[in-house]
Amino acid sequence: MEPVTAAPDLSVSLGPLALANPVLTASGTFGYAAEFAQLVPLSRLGGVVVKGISLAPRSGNPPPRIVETPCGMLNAIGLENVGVERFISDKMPFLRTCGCRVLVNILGDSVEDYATLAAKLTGVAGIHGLEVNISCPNVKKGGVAFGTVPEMAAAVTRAVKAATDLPVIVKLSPNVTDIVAMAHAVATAGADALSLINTLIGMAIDARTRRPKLGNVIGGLSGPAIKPIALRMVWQVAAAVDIPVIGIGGIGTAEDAIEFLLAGATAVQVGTANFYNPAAAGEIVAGIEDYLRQQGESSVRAIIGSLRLEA
Amino acid sequence: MEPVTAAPDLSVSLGPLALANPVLTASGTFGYAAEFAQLVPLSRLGGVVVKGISLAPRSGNPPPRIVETPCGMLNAIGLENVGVERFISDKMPFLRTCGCRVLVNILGDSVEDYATLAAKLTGVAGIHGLEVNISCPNVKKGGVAFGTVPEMAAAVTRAVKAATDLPVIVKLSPNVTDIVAMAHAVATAGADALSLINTLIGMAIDARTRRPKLGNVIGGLSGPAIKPIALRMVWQVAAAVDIPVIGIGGIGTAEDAIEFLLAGATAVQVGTANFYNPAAAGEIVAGIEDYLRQQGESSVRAIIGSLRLEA
Amino acid sequence: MPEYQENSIVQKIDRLAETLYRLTLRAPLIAAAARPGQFVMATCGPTLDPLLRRPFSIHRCSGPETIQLLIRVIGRGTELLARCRPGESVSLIGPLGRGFRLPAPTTPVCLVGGGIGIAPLLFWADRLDAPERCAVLLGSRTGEELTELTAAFSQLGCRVETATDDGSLGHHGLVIDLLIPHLTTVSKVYACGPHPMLAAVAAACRSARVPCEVSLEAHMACGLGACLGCTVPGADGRYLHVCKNGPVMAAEEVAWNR
Amino acid sequence: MPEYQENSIVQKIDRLAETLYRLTLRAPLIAAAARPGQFVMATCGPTLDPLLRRPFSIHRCSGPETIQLLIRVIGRGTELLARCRPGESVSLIGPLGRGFRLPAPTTPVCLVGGGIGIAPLLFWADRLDAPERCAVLLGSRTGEELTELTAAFSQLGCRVETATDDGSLGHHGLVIDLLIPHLTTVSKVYACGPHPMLAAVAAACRSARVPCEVSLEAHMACGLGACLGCTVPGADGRYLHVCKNGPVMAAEEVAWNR
Ligand SMILES: Cc1cc2nc3c(=O)[nH]c(=O)nc-3n(C[C@H](O)[C@H](O)[C@H](O)COP(=O)(O)OP(=O)(O)OC[C@H]3O[C@@H](n4cnc5c(N)ncnc54)[C@H](O)[C@@H]3O)c2cc1C
Ligand SMILES: Cc1cc2nc3c(=O)[nH]c(=O)nc-3n(C[C@H](O)[C@H](O)[C@H](O)COP(=O)(O)OP(=O)(O)OC[C@H]3O[C@@H](n4cnc5c(N)ncnc54)[C@H](O)[C@@H]3O)c2cc1C
Ligand SMILES: Cc1cc2nc3c(=O)[nH]c(=O)nc-3n(C[C@H](O)[C@H](O)[C@H](O)COP(=O)(O)O)c2cc1C
Ligand SMILES: Cc1cc2nc3c(=O)[nH]c(=O)nc-3n(C[C@H](O)[C@H](O)[C@H](O)COP(=O)(O)O)c2cc1C
Ligand code: FES
Ligand code: FES
Repeated sequence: MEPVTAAPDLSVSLGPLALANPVLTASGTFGYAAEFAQLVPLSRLGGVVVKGISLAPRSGNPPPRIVETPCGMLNAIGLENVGVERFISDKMPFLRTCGCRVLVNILGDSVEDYATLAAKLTGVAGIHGLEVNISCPNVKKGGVAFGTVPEMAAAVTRAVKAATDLPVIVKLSPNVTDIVAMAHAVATAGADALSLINTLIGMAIDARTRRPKLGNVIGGLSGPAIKPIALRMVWQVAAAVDIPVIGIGGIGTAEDAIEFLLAGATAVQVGTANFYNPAAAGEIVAGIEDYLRQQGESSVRAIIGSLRLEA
Repeated sequence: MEPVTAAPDLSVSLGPLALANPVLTASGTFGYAAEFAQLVPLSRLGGVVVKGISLAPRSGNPPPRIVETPCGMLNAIGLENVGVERFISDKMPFLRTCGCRVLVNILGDSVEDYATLAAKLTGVAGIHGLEVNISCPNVKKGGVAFGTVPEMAAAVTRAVKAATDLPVIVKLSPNVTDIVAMAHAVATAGADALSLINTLIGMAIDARTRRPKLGNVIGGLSGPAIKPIALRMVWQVAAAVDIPVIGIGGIGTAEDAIEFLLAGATAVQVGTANFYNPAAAGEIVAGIEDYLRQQGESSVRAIIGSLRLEA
Repeated sequence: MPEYQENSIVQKIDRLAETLYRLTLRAPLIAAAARPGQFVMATCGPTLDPLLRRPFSIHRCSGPETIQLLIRVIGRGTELLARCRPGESVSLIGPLGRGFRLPAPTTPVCLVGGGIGIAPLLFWADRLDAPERCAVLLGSRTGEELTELTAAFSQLGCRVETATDDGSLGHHGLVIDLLIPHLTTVSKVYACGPHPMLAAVAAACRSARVPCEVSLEAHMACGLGACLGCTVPGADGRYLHVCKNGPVMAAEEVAWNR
Repeated sequence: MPEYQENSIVQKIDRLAETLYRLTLRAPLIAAAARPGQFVMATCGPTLDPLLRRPFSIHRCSGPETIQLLIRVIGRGTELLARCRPGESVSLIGPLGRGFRLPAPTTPVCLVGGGIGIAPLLFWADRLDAPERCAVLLGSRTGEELTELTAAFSQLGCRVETATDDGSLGHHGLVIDLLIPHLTTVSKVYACGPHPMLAAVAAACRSARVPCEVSLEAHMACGLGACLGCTVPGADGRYLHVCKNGPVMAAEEVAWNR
């Protein structure tokens, strides 16, 4: 393979949504983008996914909300957010100026909540797509998470699709026996793309005080620790569905991101890495470009799913 | 709380199986104990669980079989083992001398395999219990892992219980939506105790060669990275079943082990830590003793499940 | 306010006491922008474990291009930082958060520091227009920890009083005991230290109707207001985020009883 | 054979070339028990990342209580080791595995080392009864890497020949080229280096009917025969485990074509 001298083409499409490059920031780890504006050249990113938004504002869980774990962290933020009205009035003005795609992560307690949210966000200038967080409990079904039952996940997907003409990405929970079954259900229900994975449920205890380290007792595990699990799930799902997949989980370097692209992801999201290295997402864009040159590829699309399994 | 001066009582019972202390070594990470004999005072351990044994010898997966990941490792050993006959003739003689409890981890392709194995091991001098690894594929059911379907797990448990009068511990797979449902099924089927967790399914890719890093493409994730997930599952299961639970997953220090005991585990197993620190299991026994003194407890049984949830 | 991700270079590391270190770092961008009470998020080691940055107050801007951190070794991250050697680099993000707000000109103020909470107060004393108006009350377990710090405040012209748990230096007891007599004369109190100390200071100031600012701690993932992890309960029933609403807050903003 | 988990103390660290370091470690138990061809499992850093120990051949027992490792920096673990400073400790497990087996007395032998594979050969040459009977053939990318090592073998009385990829020292080409002429005279060949080099050496020895021992590499978790991770395909269709069946094996035990 010859080194290529022209700048490689980094653009990808998530169904109807075109991205300048495949690197997004993950919901809940990048605030509403303004928080990182001084540290990250936002216009160089493929896009940002904002913190999960609900209909009403939520104040979230009692502290402590954050615990470090080996190569990872647990969070039990409890979906604190400003609510959809204030999101549109207070946060969108900055987001419209940030020069990259803006995806809004939405969450609800019921199928109707999701649909209402989708409708409210549709037509708001500067929003390029919705990401549906189905890791939340369905209060009408005894608190079982939408993302653990294929029918419930499909119902949310259908409701959101019916309520909006924006591209709809459904974000899968990894806390399931069969991630492929979840992906199938959601794809069949009309999702334009999938993103995975959300956090794994974990826990930490303070031996000295004998108390949970999180106010909420359990929380979501993220960071490099979960990368091998995320990569496996993305590989399984990308092989099984026809819609694009966004890989998420422990991505902190270009090499990490490339692993996900090779496994079949069309794009990636950088989450926890934004905390320990705000420069990560930008470094990943540059690193993918370098990799493509080294590998003699003129487009990032050429490496998507190009994992070699033959001996 | 007053510091206690008499040596705290470390003994625990896994149903019918009494242990001098709650620290075991995990299957597949301690060979047949002889491999560690020069580095670890075996008689100081609560017990050892030997590498998973099948009816016929197995040669395992093609290399590479091991990949390091952030604070963890993936293994795709492929259940290489000497088979039950050679295990009894070649490995048991040393195991009988090691001065601690010996548990044999068994695995099969069918319910019958498990039962046959249990029968063959019953009555062999020096074996104190069986640990049933149900993370293996059921070849009669299209390769779905026994440990992901409650009915299949229950069937294996019943068959093993019927074939032996040894204590039967069933080892749960974490790759499920509802670990409590699995635990219930297995407890109801007659298991004397549960151990959890086995490895999480993961994957790693070499970006340069675009190949999987494991010969088997996917493998099992273990080590400190998975500790928060394991602890959460142990806490959920210990609260839900009446039989003793053995906590496994990323335990490398006394503090880690104590977190599991507080969450409700009656004993723990040390796995991957044996590789990076062979002294770990011994250090954990000593560390639990120190902790009990500091906390003014005269018995380790006093701290099991003593997590404080009230504010 | 400007924020930077800057690779600082360790210039010096002094061990002030058993578990207390002072790190001098060349970090020109952060040094130029820093204001007293602000903090940095520092990477503690070269690998992914420990994963998260650690928050540290800016102890001093010791030159136009250098900052100092005062570090108490309590766990893995601070242990790794204490092993740094000159020439090595430490990635910093900063300056972050809201710092101390100026008191009325020329009125007497009290700075109250407990343990490692003394860290941000030196920078504040340094920048206050008239250090002579500062009574600096420092509390600590033992006198050893206070020797160098007392000297630094005295050099600035502050009046320093000390309290130690073991009575090895100054008052044998709590720093709050030193504060009470001052409350009739000072126009403002600035406090940083363990939560129970801050609660006591806040209560005393409230009774005496003296305005009080406190610098709080919380576990942080980002330091930027993005993760929403660093919550403390606010007096109005809402949650405050230490990294954005603070770390320095008016004592009455905080719900002390919860 | 005895095995120890020993906290060794770094005595010296020499940089021999751009990415090549020699670590001298005080490890009395391991030094006393070590035999040429054996290896140690070393912890690379103070935290859980990197998690696993790294295998390194024992390069030399440089005194009764010290061993040396020759370390090529290729990744995170070796990078951390290269940053060690005298006085720091490195946890070792060893001596591990099967070493080189003695040749017939007084017959001439060849030691063939490529790149970092040279590491175990110095210890072997050191312990061979008559070093004069040793022809040591060393290959490397550049001459810089070989200067110190050549000198060490020469000092022992071995005849050294070198080959470099860039022709900067000795033969411009592969070390296997140096071996061919010796195959008519030597009674045994000992080789350590990259897999393709070993395959070529094994093939040449097989043709010439010269017995050959090779030291292999595989990713290892335990080094103790417990994890079953360090597999290479054996000639008999079964898997060999490098840490127990090797690292030194007879060339004919290995399935070279797979
Ligand atoms: C705004 C602010 C300013 C601070 N200024 C200083 C200072 O100037 N000097 C100093 O020595 N310390 C300061 N601290 C406390 C310091 O951040 C902790 O001591 C440090 O994070 C402990 O890290 P560790 O890895 O050694 O401990 P570990 O206990 O191993 O840390 C585990 C996790 O808990 C977090 N953590 C533990 N203790 C604290 C704490 N008290 N506050 C916040 N997070 C904590 C760590 O950041 C890490 O994520 C400050 C904290 C805050 C929030
Ligand atoms: C028996 C034996 C003896 C060895 N002797 C030496 C020696 O004397 N000097 C020396 O410099 N190197 C030697 N090696 C190779 C050395 O172990 C690796 O270079 C080292 O593990 C790389 O670690 P890293 O973290 O820098 O690299 P990384 O690539 O970051 O390591 C990632 C993982 O891959 C493993 N790995 C990477 N390369 C190798 C390899 N070639 N062999 C085995 N595992 C590998 C690491 O152990 C680790 O688990 C030997 C290997 C074996 C098996
Ligand atoms: C502090 C925090 C908050 C998060 N909030 C959300 C959220 O609001 N909605 C959502 O879908 N995912 C949320 N996530 C999950 C991340 O978007 C991402 O899926 C997960 O962290 C795995 O990626 P990572 O390992 O790169 O962090 C959150 C993660 C963290 C760490
Ligand atoms: C190399 C390796 C081999 C293993 N082999 C087995 C096995 O044969 N049977 C089994 O039930 N579990 C096996 N396990 C799983 C462990 O017993 C343990 O459940 C898992 O590693 C989690 O614990 P840890 O994080 O402490 O390693 C193996 C794990 C490793 C790392
Ligand atoms: S630390 Fe992330 S919001 Fe404050
Ligand atoms: S490295 Fe574990 S068996 Fe060889």
